[in-house]
Amino acid sequence: MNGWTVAATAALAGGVGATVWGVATGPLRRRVVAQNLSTSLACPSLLLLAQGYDRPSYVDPALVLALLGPVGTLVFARLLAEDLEKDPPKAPWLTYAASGFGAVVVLVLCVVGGPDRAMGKLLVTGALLVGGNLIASRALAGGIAGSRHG
Amino acid sequence: MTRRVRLWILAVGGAGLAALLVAACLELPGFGGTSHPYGDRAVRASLARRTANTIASINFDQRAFDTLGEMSILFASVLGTVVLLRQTRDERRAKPEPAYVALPVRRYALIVLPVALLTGLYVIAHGQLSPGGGFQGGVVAATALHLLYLGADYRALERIRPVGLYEVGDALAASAYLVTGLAGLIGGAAFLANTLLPYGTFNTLSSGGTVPLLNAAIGMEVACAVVVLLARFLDQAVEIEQEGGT
Amino acid sequence: MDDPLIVVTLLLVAACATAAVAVRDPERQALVLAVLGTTLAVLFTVLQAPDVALSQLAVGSALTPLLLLLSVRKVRRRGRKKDKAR
Amino acid sequence: MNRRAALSGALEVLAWWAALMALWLVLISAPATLELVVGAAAALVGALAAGGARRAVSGR
Repeated sequence: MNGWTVAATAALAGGVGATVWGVATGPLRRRVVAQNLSTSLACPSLLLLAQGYDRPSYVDPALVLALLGPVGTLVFARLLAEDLEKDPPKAPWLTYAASGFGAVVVLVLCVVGGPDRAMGKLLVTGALLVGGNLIASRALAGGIAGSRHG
Repeated sequence: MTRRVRLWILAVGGAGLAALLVAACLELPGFGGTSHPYGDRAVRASLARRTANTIASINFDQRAFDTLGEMSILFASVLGTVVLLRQTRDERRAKPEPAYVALPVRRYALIVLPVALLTGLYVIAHGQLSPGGGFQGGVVAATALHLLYLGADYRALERIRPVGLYEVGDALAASAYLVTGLAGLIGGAAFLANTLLPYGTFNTLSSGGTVPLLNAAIGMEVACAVVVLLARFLDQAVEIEQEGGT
Repeated sequence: MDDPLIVVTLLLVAACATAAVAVRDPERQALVLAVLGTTLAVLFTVLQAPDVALSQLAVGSALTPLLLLLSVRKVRRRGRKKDKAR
Repeated sequence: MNRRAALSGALEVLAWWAALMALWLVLISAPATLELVVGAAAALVGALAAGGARRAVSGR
């Protein structure tokens, strides 16, 4: 264990643990938000783990999660649009906090790693993660209005 | 057979399986131990063929025949889906209604689609160098296309997704895998043997002999198969309706 | 097993998998399954298997929910049709 | 009019190709000739998909 893996453990136990609780209980509007937040908390944990194990290639799973996690939330926003319209999810501060956490982790890793090719990859991952999460939460809060046949 | 007898047979079978599993568990080496007889041999074999990612070497070189079986399973299941979810005589196609999608969400979908496609191709191309490979990259690339359904509507997706072409691509990629295997057989060694091509320089795109070729074939097969699979599901969920319902 | 990281991720996976079984509504189950896929990917990374983690992420984060929800939508539409015809 | 549309379409694909090529250069670890060739081909696929997707969404 080093500082990075300790930070990852804390993020997993606190953050992802809370999203597991949030997705397993409560009304639908809470569950979709928890699903979106699970991406924005697990992806920084994967980046911290890559740094902690000192394996640059472990950044690839984080990159794929940053790409496909928000896409998964869009799937729910699109196909559960009718149910979400009746009871739209509203948790902007939670979303901002989780996105801020991701941004901070990416920036810290960039500063530690120094300017090279790996830093570009980290920045791309961070941009995709933060942008994707904000857009996905927008989509959940009425950004997609579904039709029964669409 | 009565219900009681059936339950008894189930109980006996379950108890036997549980006993076997417990017996096997007691003989397992400890969690996180240092002795890895299979791992050590696999790493040695993969380094001898200059494949940086041992998992790719196992999938496409040491156990390439297993991967052929897995590919056939995917191929057969997609074939079964195509047959089962076809449009039957008492069904008709309804025009899908476009959904309202907010502008930022639509822009996000249009920007991320090519980015995800490129990432999928990157994961396929670097399968023998870093984590990833044909299966993972193929799924990412195929998922990327469906951002058009999520960010716009089904009609837009249908415009850039000629399903017939993807069916042909699926079959072509599956046969490319077979042909590479047969080339190994004709080249004097065995089916799917990695002896034909030079092993190249360690940790470059062309290293590993036939590993990158088989990897690319799997990538194309998986991407096309997922597109065809999702096309059948989307057709059923969005377009096809039972005749005379309304 | 003495690594707290492994213990934490194993507990997360166990909790999420139990929830996936306990939740009955298929739409909510798909949500739990998506989170389960993410936790599983973290577990695989912690156990030094990034290839498997990538497979899990590729399949579990978007493809499985899409297939599940499309099937649910088809079944619902048929149900509505039958109700109307009655 | 038709020629102008074709020209703007080609420019769009070219811009996407350049952006995706830059992304590829960020993703890879060591730029070798083969890497660049494969990257150029992959970026072309992505750029064509981007142009096609944009047209499929707007052309209704």
